[in-house]
Amino acid sequence: KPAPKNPNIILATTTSTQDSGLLDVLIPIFEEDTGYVVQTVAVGTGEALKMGEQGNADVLLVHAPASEVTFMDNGFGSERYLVMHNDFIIVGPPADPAGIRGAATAAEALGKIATAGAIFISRGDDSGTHKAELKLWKTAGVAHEGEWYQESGQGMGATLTIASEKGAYTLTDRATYLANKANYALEILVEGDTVLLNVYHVIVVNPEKWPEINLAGAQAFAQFMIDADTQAKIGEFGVDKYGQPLFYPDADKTDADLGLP
Amino acid sequence: MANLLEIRNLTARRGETVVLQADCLDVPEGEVLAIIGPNGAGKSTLLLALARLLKPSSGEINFRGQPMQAIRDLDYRRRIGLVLQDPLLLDTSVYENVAAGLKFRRLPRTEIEPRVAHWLAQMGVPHLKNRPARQLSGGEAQRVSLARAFALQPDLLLLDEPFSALDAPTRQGLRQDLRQVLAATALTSIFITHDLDEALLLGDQVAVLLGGRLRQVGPPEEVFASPADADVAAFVGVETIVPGQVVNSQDGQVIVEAAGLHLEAVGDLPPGRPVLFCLRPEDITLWPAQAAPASSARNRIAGRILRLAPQGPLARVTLDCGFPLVALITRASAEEMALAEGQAVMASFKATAAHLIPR
Amino acid sequence: MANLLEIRNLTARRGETVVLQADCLDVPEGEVLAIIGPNGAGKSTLLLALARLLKPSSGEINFRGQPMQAIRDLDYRRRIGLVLQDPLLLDTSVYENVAAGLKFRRLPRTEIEPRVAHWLAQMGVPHLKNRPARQLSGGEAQRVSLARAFALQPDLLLLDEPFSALDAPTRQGLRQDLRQVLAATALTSIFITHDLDEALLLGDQVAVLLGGRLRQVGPPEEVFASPADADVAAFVGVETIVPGQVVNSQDGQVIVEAAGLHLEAVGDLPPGRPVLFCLRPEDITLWPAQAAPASSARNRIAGRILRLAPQGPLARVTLDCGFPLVALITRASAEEMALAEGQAVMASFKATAAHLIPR
Amino acid sequence: MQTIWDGIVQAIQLLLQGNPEMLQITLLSLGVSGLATAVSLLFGLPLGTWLALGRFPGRQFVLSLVNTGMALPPVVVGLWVSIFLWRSGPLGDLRLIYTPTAIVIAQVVIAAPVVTGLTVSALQQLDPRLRLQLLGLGASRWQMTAALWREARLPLLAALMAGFGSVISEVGASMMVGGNIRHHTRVLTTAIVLETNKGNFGLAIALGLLLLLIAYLVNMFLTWVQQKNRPQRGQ
Amino acid sequence: MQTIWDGIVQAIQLLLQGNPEMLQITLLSLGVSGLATAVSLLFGLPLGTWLALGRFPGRQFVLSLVNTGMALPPVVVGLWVSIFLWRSGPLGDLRLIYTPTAIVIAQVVIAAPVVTGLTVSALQQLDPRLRLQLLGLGASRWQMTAALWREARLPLLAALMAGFGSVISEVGASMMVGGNIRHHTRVLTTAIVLETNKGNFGLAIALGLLLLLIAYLVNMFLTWVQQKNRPQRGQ
Ligand SMILES: Nc1ncnc2c1ncn2[C@@H]1O[C@H](COP(=O)(O)OP(=O)(O)OP(=O)(O)O)[C@@H](O)[C@H]1O
Ligand SMILES: Nc1ncnc2c1ncn2[C@@H]1O[C@H](COP(=O)(O)OP(=O)(O)OP(=O)(O)O)[C@@H](O)[C@H]1O
Ligand SMILES: [Mg+2]
Ligand SMILES: [Mg+2]
Repeated sequence: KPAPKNPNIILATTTSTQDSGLLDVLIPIFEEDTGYVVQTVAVGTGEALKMGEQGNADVLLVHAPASEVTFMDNGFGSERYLVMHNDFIIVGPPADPAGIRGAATAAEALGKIATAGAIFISRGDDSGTHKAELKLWKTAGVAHEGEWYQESGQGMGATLTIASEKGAYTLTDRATYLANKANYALEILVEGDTVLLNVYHVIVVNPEKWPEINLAGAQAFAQFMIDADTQAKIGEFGVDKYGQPLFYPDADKTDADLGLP
Repeated sequence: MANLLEIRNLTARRGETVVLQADCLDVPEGEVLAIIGPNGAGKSTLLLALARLLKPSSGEINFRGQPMQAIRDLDYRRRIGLVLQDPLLLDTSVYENVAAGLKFRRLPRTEIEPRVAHWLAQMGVPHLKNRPARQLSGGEAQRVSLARAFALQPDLLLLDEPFSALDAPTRQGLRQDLRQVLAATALTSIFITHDLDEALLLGDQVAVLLGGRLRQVGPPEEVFASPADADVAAFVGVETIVPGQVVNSQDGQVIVEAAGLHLEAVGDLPPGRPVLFCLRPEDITLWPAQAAPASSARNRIAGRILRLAPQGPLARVTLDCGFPLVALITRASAEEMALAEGQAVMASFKATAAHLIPR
Repeated sequence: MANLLEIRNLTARRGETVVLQADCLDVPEGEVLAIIGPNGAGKSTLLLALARLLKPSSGEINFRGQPMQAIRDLDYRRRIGLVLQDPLLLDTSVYENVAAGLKFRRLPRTEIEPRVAHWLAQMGVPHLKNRPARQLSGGEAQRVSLARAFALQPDLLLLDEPFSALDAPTRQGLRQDLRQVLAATALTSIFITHDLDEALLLGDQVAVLLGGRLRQVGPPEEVFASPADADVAAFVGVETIVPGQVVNSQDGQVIVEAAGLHLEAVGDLPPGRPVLFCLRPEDITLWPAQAAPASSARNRIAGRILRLAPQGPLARVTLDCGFPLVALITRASAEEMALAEGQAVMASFKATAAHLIPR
Repeated sequence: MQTIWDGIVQAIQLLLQGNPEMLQITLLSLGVSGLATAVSLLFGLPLGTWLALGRFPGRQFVLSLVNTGMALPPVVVGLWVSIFLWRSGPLGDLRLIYTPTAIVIAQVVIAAPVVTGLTVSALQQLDPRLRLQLLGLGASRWQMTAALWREARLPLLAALMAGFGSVISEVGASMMVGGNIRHHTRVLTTAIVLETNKGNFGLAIALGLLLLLIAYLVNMFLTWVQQKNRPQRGQ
Repeated sequence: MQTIWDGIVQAIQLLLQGNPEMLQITLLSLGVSGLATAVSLLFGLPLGTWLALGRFPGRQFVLSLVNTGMALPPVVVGLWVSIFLWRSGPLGDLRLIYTPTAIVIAQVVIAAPVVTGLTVSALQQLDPRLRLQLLGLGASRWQMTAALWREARLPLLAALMAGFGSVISEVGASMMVGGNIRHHTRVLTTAIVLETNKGNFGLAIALGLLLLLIAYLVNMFLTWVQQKNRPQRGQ
C-alpha cells in the first residue's frame, strides 16, 4: 500500500497507556497497516489536553471525560470516540488500618479512611485519576484535608510506590497496579463500584483551529482504535501475564452505558 | 640620527595613583637607552607604556615621527620585542616558547627553526630546546625569555632587567654579545637595569627615574659624573657630597670652599653660589701620605682612614678629611700600600672628576 | 663551633635526571654559606633539599647532629625561613603576606604586628603595608618576600638569590644590614647568589656548584684565590690561566716556568710538575713601564696593552706578555697613567696572588 | 507567547501576594539545596584537594570516576537512593524515603562530584611552587591547604556555584526520593513539573522565574564575593 | 538490593546482546549531548573569554546572569523552549518540537551557561601579566586568546566535562521538548524515566549503568587529555 503523504502523527496520551505497555502492542500494528509513523508523547491528562488545545498533537487518547467534554465544547476537537475502559480500585496496606476491605461503595471506603485518619495518597496532578478521586470525595461527602491526606503530584506508578512505602491507601487504575503488583506492598481492598470506571476516548484535534495538524493520520488512528480487530486485541492484552485483561473494549457502547453523562 | 621614539609629558597610572611622569625623553634610532632607578620608581611602568600595553593617562609618544595613535596597535607591537621582568613562559616546550612570537607573525617553519636554534645557542641553552618550559631553573627561564625576544629581530627591544637571574660569566658574556649585536644591527633598545655598570657599559643614554619622575637623561658618563640633583647623585653612586660655596670662578675653573678646604672643579658658577661638591669613590686615588705625585689638575686632601671594607675585587676606604670621603681602590693596591684603619693617607682627584650641583 | 647542617653523599633528581650531587658539605652554626654556580647548576635544587621540600634520592642530611629523618617534618620547617627565587606572594595584602608565617606559628597578634612593621621598615617598604601584594613592582615584591622570611626569626635562613631584583643602593644597604643582623644573632644562613662580590662579602664559606656537582667549599678568599680546578677557576673570575711547569721548589716557594718567563708562587709542588698558573685580574697592578717600585715578594712582567675596556668604576686591561694577561684597575688610575692601547706597561703581582692548579 | 506573558504576570503576583504555600516551597527548596551544597562542599573540597595535590597510584582513575560523577543523571541517583531507602532496602529502617532528608542525600550525591571535580581543576591551576613556599614558611599541611584554598577562591566559588546550580535546578532525584508530597517534600522544581503536567504552563513559568530569581540572588551574592576578591595585577 | 543486582545483570546482558533499540537510544543520547556540548562550547568559550578578559560596564551583571544560568532547571528550559517551538509558538513553523534538534536546542541552553561560567573562572585564574607578555610578542587579539586557552586547557577541559555532564544526564528538558518518542527522540535518560515509571527498576538501573559507562568513557578520554598536559613544575 502507498505510504501516506504526511506520515507523521503525534499522539498525546496519558502515561497510563504507555506505562501499561498497551501502546507498544497496538502502535506497531497500526504503523504496519497504514504506513503512518506514530510519535507518542506520554504526559499527564492535563498536559495532553493542553497539547491538543495548542495544536501540538494530532490525536489524543485520554481518560478525563468531564474535561474532554469541555475540550470538545470549546471546539478544540473535531471527533471523539469511546475506546475502552478499565477500572479504578482502592488499594491499601494488607493490614488495612481503616478497615475498608469489602466496603460496598467507594464512598463508604473513603469515609472510613477519613474517619480513621489513615494516610491516603492522592495524585494531586489534575490527571484523570485525580479528577475521578475528587469526584469520589464529593460523593462521599467528607472533607479531604489534614495530615492524613497527602498529594504526591506524580504519575500513578510513582504514587503507588509512595503509598506502598508509606503503608497508605490510594486510588489507582487497575492496569498500572497489576503491571507492577510485585513491587508494591498493597492489596486491592475495594473494587467493582460503577463509579470507579476509567473511560478512555480518542479525540481528533479540530483542524479548523489548527490547519497544520495531520487530519488524515489522526482520523486513521482514531478509526484504528475503534476497529473491531483492535478492540479484540485490547480485550486480550495482559490476560497472558496477569490472568485478566487490563482494559475492556467499549467501541460498541455509548457513554451512557458506562454511567457517563 | 632621527629619533625612533619621542616622549612628551607622559604620565601613567597604576590603579588610581600616578606612578610615572616623564616630561621629555628621546630615543635616537640605533641607540641603547638604559633606564635606572630604585624599586618602585616606575621603570617597568614606563616600559609597558612604551610597549603600548598600558595606556598613558596623558602625554604623547611618537614613533618614527608619527604619533602613536596613528599606528595600528598590532603593527606597532609586531615591531617590538618585549622581555618582562619575570620570564612569563608558556606552558609548553622551550622551542615552542621561542617560536611563539615568530608563529604569531606567520613566518614559515623553515625560517623559524634556524632562528630558534640560533638564539637558543646564543643564550647558551641549545640543549634545553625540547624541555617543558615549566621545568627550567630560574636563569634558564630568563635565557629562554631573552631568546624569545631576540628571535623576533624587532626594530625596538624593550628589556626589563634582562640579566637579573643570570650567572656572572654568562651575564658578562651576554653583555658583550649584546653590545656587538646592537652595534652590528641598527637595533634600538631600551633596557632597565639595577646594575649601574651595565648601564654604563651598554647605554648610549641613561635615564634616571626616581619616585615616578624622570629626573635626568644623558650619556652615561654625564649622568654618572654630573648628576642633576642630590637624589640622582646619591642613586648613581656619588658617595661624597659636601656642601660648600663657590669662592672663585674664572676660565671655566671654579674654586669651592668646603669644610675649610679649597677644592678645584670645572664649571662656571658665580662666586658666592652655594653648591654641593660631589665625588664618586672610584674617581679618587689614594697615596701614601708623603708620596702623592704632583700634578697640576689635581686636588689633594690629607685624611685618615676611618674604615676599610673589602668589596669584591675592590676595597672601599672611608677617610676623614674634615668630611667623610669614600674612595674605591683595588684590593691589590690597598695591600701594596699596606693600608690600615687609622693610617694617614693622601687622597687625590682631578678637578674634572668633581661635580657641582647648585643648591 | 658545632655544625648546624651536615650533608653527606647527597644526590637529588628533578624528573628523571640527577641534577645534584654533593659529597660533603658542613654548615657550622652561626655561619653564612654562599652558594655560587652557573645557571642550572643545581643551586635551587640543593636549597629545596635543605628545606626538606624535595626528597633527596640518596644521601644524608644531619641537622644539629640528628639525621633529618629523626625530626618531624613540621618541626624542622618551623625552624627555617625560606625565600624562593621568585617572590611567590599570596594574593592578599603585604601585611598578611609578611604575617603569614607568624600566623602559621600561632603567634599572638600583639607580637605579629610589631615584627611585621619592623621588617617591612628594615626592607624599606613600610609604606606598602596595606597594598595588595599583587600590585607591587618586582623589587617591592622581593623585599616583601625577604621581610616575610626574616620576620620568622628562624634558626636557619635559606635564601635563593634574595637581592636579584633590588636596586643598587638598597642591595648594598641590605647586604650591610644582613651582615650585621647575621653577626648579631646566631642566625645560620645559606644563600644563593650570582654576585661574586656578595659571596665574598657575606659568605663565611663559599660552595661552588658546577654542572650539578659540588666542586669546592671553603672560605671565600680560598675559593676565589685557590680554585680547585680550571672550571671553578674560570667561574670565580680567574681570567689568566697559563700552562707551565714547576722548575724549582723550596721553603714553600715555587718557581714556575710559563711562556718563557720565570714566575714566583707560593706552594710546595715538586719540580717538573705541570701546572696551571692562575691569576685574578684584580690582583694585578699596572705601572708605567719604567716606574714599578721594587719589592721582594713581587713578580714583575713587561707587556703591551692589547685592549682597554671600561667596566663600571674599573677598567679591564688586557696585556700581551707572551700570554694574555688581564688586569682590573680603577679608571682613575688608568687615566692617571694615561693608559692607551699599544702602550708598554709593567704588570706586577704578589707571589701569594698566584694560584697553582696541578694538571 | 501568551503563556510566557501569563507566566510573568503570575510570577509577579505570586511574589507580591506572598502566597504561603509558595513561600513554604521556596524555603524548602533553598534549605534543601543549600544544605546539600554545603554537605557536598564538606566532602568535595577535601577530596578534590587530595586528588589535586596528592600523588598516589590510581589517582587518575579516581579522577576520571569523579568526572564521570559530574554526569550522574539525577533520575539514576534518585533511583539508587530510593532503592537504598525503601523499606525493603538496606537503609529502610531509617524511614527516610519521602522526607526532605532523602532529597538532601540524593542531591549531595549529585553535587559532590561537581564540587570535587572543579576543586581539582581549581587547585591544579595554581603555581605548584606556591606549595613549596608555604611549606617553607612553616605551614602545616592543613595551613598550607587553607592558604591554597584562599588563593584559588575564585574558581572554588565557581565550583560552589556550579554545585548549587546543579541541585537547585535538579528535579529527577527530588521527585523520586522526595515524592513531591505537598506541604512536605514539594520543592520548586517538582512543583514546576507538576504544574506542567497539569497543563498550567503559566504557573509553571511563574515558578520557574521564581526559582531563577532565587538562584540569581544567591549567585549575585557569590559573584559579588568572587569579583570583590579578583586579583588585580597587571592593571 | 535484589533490584540493583538485577540491574547489573541486565546491564551486562544489554551490553553483550547489543539490542538494536538500546544501541539506537545510546547513539542518539551521545549524538544529541555531544552536539549540544559542542555548540555550547562554540557560544560559551568566546563569551566566557570576553567576560573574563574584557572590561566594560555591566560586566559583573552579565557574569551574575551567566552564573544564574548554571542553575537553570532543565524543566524550565524545556518549558520555555517548548513554548517557542510549539506549533502555536513563534517558531512553530520550523516544526522542531519533538525532534532531536529540539533536544539539542534545549540542552545548549542548559550547557552554555555552565561552559561560559567555568571559562570565565578558568581564564581569570591565569597570571594577568601573561596577556601583556603575549601581546608584547606581537600576538594579535585572537592569537593571544588562543594562547591563553592553551594555558588554561586544564580548567577549560573541566568546563567541557561539566557541560557534557550536565546535558547527558539531564532529563526534564529532553522529556518535554523531545517527547520521549520511541525510535525518534527517546534518549537514555528519558528511557530510564519511562522504565522507572513502568516499574522496571532493573532495566532502569541497567540503562543508568549504560549511561554512566558512556559518560565514563568520554570523561576518561578527557581526563587523559587533561592530565597528560598537566603542568609539571615544582617536581
Ligand atoms: N621541575 C623540574 N623538572 C625537571 N628538571 C628541572 C626542574 N627544575 C629544574 N630542573 C633542572 O634541574 C637543574 C638544576 O636546576 P636548579 O633550579 O637547581 O638550578 P639553579 O642552579 O638554581 O639555576 P639558576 O641559577 O638558573 O636558578 C637544571 O638543569 C634544570 O633544568
Ligand atoms: N598593578 C599595580 N597596581 C597598582 N600599583 C602598581 C601596580 N604595579 C605597580 N604598581 C606601583 O607602581 C609603582 C611603579 O611600579 P613599577 O613596576 O613601574 O616599578 P619599577 O620601577 O619597575 O620597580 P622595580 O625595580 O621594583 O621593578 C610602584 O610604586 C608600584 O607599587
Ligand atoms: Mg620593574
Ligand atoms: Mg635557581
